[in-house]
Amino acid sequence: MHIPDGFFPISQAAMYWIIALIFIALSLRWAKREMSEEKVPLVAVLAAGIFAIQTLNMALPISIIPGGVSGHVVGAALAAIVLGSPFAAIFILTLVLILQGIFFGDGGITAMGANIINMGVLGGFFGFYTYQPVNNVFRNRFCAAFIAGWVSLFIPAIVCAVELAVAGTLPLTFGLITMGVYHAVIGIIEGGVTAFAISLIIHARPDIVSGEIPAGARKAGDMLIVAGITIALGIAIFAPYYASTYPDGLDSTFLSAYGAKEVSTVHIDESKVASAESAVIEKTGNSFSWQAPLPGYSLPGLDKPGEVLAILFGVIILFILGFGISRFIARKN
Amino acid sequence: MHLIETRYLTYTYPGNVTALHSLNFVAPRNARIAVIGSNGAGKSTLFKCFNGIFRPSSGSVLIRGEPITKENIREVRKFVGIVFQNADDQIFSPTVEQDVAFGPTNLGLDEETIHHRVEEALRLVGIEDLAHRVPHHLSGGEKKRVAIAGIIAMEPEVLVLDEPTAGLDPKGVHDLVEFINSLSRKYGMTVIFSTHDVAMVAEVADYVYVMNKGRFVAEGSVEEIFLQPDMLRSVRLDVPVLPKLIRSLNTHGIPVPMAYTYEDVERALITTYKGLPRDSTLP
Amino acid sequence: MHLIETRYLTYTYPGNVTALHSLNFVAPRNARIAVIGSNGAGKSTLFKCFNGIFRPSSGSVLIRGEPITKENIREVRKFVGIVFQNADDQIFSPTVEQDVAFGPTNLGLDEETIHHRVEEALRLVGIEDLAHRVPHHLSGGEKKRVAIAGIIAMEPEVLVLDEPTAGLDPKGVHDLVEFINSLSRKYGMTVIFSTHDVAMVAEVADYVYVMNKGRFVAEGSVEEIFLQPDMLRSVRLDVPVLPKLIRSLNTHGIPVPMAYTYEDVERALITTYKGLPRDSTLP
Amino acid sequence: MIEELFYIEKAAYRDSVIHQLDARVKIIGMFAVIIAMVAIPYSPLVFTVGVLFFAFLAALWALAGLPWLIYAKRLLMVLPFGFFIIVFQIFFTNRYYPVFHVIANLPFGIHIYAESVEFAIILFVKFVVCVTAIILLSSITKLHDMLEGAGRMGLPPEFALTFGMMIRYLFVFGYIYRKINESLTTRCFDPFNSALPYRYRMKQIGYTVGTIFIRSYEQGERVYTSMLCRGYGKDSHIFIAKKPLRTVEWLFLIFCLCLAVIVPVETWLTGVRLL
Ligand SMILES: Nc1ncnc2c1ncn2[C@@H]1O[C@H](COP(=O)(O)OP(=O)(O)OP(=O)(O)O)[C@@H](O)[C@H]1O
Ligand SMILES: Nc1ncnc2c1ncn2[C@@H]1O[C@H](COP(=O)(O)OP(=O)(O)OP(=O)(O)O)[C@@H](O)[C@H]1O
Ligand SMILES: [Mg+2]
Ligand SMILES: [Mg+2]
Repeated sequence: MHIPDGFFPISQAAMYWIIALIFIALSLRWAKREMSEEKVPLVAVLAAGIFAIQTLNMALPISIIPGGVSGHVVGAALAAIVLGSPFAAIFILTLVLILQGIFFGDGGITAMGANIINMGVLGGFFGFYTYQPVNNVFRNRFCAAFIAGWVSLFIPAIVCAVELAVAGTLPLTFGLITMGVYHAVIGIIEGGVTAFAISLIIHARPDIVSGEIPAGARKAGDMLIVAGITIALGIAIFAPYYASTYPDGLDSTFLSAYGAKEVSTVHIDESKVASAESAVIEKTGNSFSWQAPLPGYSLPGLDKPGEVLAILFGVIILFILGFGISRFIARKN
Repeated sequence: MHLIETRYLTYTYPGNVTALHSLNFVAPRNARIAVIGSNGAGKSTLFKCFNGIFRPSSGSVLIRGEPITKENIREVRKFVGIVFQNADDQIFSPTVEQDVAFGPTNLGLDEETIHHRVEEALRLVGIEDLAHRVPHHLSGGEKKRVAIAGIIAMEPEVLVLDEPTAGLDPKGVHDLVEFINSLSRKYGMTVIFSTHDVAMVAEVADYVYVMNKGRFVAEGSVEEIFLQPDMLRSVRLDVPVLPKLIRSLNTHGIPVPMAYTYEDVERALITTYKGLPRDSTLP
Repeated sequence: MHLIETRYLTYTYPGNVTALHSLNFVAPRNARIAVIGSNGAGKSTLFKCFNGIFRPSSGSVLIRGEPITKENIREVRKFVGIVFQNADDQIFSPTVEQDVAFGPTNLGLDEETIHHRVEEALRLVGIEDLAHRVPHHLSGGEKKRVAIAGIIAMEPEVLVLDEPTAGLDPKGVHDLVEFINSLSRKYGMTVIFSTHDVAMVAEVADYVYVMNKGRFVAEGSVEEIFLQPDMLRSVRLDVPVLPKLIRSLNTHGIPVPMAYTYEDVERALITTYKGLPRDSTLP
Repeated sequence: MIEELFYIEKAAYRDSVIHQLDARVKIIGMFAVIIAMVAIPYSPLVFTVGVLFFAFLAALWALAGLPWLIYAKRLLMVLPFGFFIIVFQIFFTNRYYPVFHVIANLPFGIHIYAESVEFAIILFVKFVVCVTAIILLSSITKLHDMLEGAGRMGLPPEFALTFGMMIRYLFVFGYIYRKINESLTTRCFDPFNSALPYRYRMKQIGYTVGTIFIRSYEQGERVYTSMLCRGYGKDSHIFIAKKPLRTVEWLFLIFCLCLAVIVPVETWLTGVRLL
């Protein structure tokens, strides 16, 4: 999921950097406020730990997906849960990504903004604000950590595909399906690792985990957040489906005819998507001909990718609103 | 056929540090072998060659006469169990029981066998009562035992211990020495261990290899090795304090017969003093 | 006025583990004090109270007669230097030189003084030639010296060493014992150390505290402590092998006078066996 | 990757004219090359500029006296994700070309387009030049120098401090990780062993990660304690002395910046196509 340099036009890379910088500034504020003198080494050690975890990719049973991209655990949810703040995840992931980008060339310099947004910001926020409410509502730390881990990997992967599609360097449908399917599986590993790691840490050193809310503090509005996340996820999962089926009834049938048979392998997926697309192009004679049915929901000039992007942004805003409302309610109580 | 044999074993770390130079090592059945040497002599590196964690850069490692290959590596690891120096590296489950079960589970045994082995291993090292504890909160000596139990549960025929007594208190050392000796005596297990504690060598080992800078500079029975104090000192080691004392008494003209373990030394001194014939038993 | 004094010092870890129970400890000027005790007795915890890393849960710690406060804590840390058990915890800079300079730099000294102190410290522990090496690639004994140099460079008046000989080879232990004794002899430094190695206590200490489960169960001179073998055994410790041997000879009716260090024991045995008067010097 | 870090450091510890340059100059220089490369629009212009930039980087690599094998190894290490995207480009159309010409027909109605192949090569050139710049940068600059350089250029002290500590821990971590890995293999744990239940394998990986975490946390506590013992406190920070650039360094910096601007502009003006 580490996007290299050269896959974004410079203008978009700069835009992502600007957004990332805002969040980095916020995370710095967190660091100044929360990261007391004693916590500096702890945070550093956690950063080193996340880095180490990301190197564990060799040990993961990737073989369950034939071929495909190499994937690894990101650890954003873990960082956020352990340190008790999504900004901690942003802070730590920024450090990790700088190290990876500048020393290994894993993830680009210009693309680092986008990578920080995907893995740090989205991973941290979704990880943390999935874990807490789910834990509060269902009273199951293990499940909460699992779901948080899964979500914190899956959402960034989807967003990553959308970003690349907006940049025009990865066809949307193909990107969504490959990235989505692949990271849905890697997400299980991320979720499992997060859940087992959290349960071991809580078992062995309960004092480490500061993301724990004292028992009984079931917040009003947690349900709202859970619902928000569910909607976000639902749309994220259906986005590729929507994207692939929308264009043309004929093509979608064509696609699913092939798709139904061979969901298991990534490569075939790609090929049928390609064929679907090319069929569309041949029919219309122009690759830009897909028209948005509801122009109001799309970003100008971005057509199809813009649409999905708009929907995703909408969901995220919805989610943040839901979170804000729940916070507001909680404060009143 | 020896259980473990190395022939001209050489190992070079990726950074071009040659840690082992052409070693010939032999571990026969039911032996207790000590490998002693200063810091950085290469003891840990040697041990890691015994179960295929490191592949020889040249030379070979034979386990029951056969070289280690991709095919038999699981067999080899089952056959040669290594307990590392730092118990913390070896313990990664939420409870002691789960940790001990880790190895047998990986071997693909069925649940009943696993359960049986875990119980047996815990009993053997004497920590049945710790089964459901969190390993992180145990004391140094207890952690060490958990680490050993984790290996014992895989029922290896050769047990390799890297500095088993480091950081333990005297009672812990004493218990561990007893335990190692009982493994060899009762179960006929072959035990190979490294240590800096020369006094322990006299209590536990039958045969000693002395390492320095990746080479064996001497090997032999405990007596043969401790008869060479100059060699030992030249490799930053020393003769244990008791034989050293007897030797110094000898040079002062007091004819105390040489002895190595505490009990033997005590007897030697008493018999000498009382002028009794050497082999008489004490009251 | 004592350099360090604790009064009814009690310390409870956040998880409600009371590691120290009402301890009274005194370190006078130019003393060499050993704190011995089994694994988990609380030695490391006690040491961390000496320079304000842990605040007493009750009771007090007085440094040169004054309690530790926010204002004087830097002074205290300059005055009491602690070397931890695991050298890796203490070494974190890219080169040995930079690591040793870390303490003096934090004290806000000027560059020349820092440089001078670093050189002096490296010379004192005998590792001038390692100055520009990367600490991660040093051997166990060398790392230990770097850690000690890092503390010495701050020129503390009390040096606290937590298990300084753990994991060192016999030569390393010997050198360290010499070094500690020279610090006390030449520089009049007060040295406090913990260890599991009772033999080392006889060689280095003037005064001994015996700890068990967070309490002092005995204190006194080396002789006084080692005269109580039952007490020592009850707290998982033991009398060093040499005094133990002499005691056992005594019970067998051999009148060897009690001695603790190797040289004294040697002399005692020779005089006894040769029937010489006790205080005569040997040829 | 941690193992790699050791070797990268090793390359950085060599000595050459290039290695001796100030870290700031090297960072800005390489970033300028990367940004220039990324800024060029997706067009055949990229080829010429890419080749010229690559020649420049290769010259620096040679000047630094570094073995080419290191470069090859490190390039291979980071290829996968980018390569995956690049390879699949040839089957798709994109918005950067108005018309697409099919050059090959494959089963399932897949086509390969001439324009898409060109686009894939453009991406590849951009990707390789950028990665090469990074590999060069990290092979000629020590981690610590780079941090100091970044500190001098205004990296927030919170980042600088944490980053410095993180690098310190990474090495200790490398050892922890290696040891845990060794004891996992000693006890026959193989995450790829399909005979073991999937959940069990995941559980053990999770526990391993948790253990690495706990050990890192405890290590962090201990290191911090020992720092306290050596007078570390509120007012102590990574002390970064002012260091003016030498003339050579100024020249190098100006050269890099000019290169980053002039090469693309000149190529655009003259329209030279090397490929
Ligand atoms: N990963 C490594 N890379 C390079 N060199 C190494 C590595 N590990 C160990 N060495 C070197 O190999 C030599 C032997 O190391 P080893 O750990 O086997 O010694 P040892 O006898 O076990 O020492 P100790 O008693 O301190 O445990 C040493 O010189 C050490 O510096
Ligand atoms: N961070 C901690 N939280 C809770 N309890 C702790 C902590 N550290 C140590 N303890 C407990 O405090 C007691 C004393 O520990 P301490 O480390 O001081 O022992 P020690 O005498 O130094 O042992 P060793 O010889 O093994 O180093 C032990 O029972 C230990 O379990
Ligand atoms: Mg070793
Ligand atoms: Mg201790």
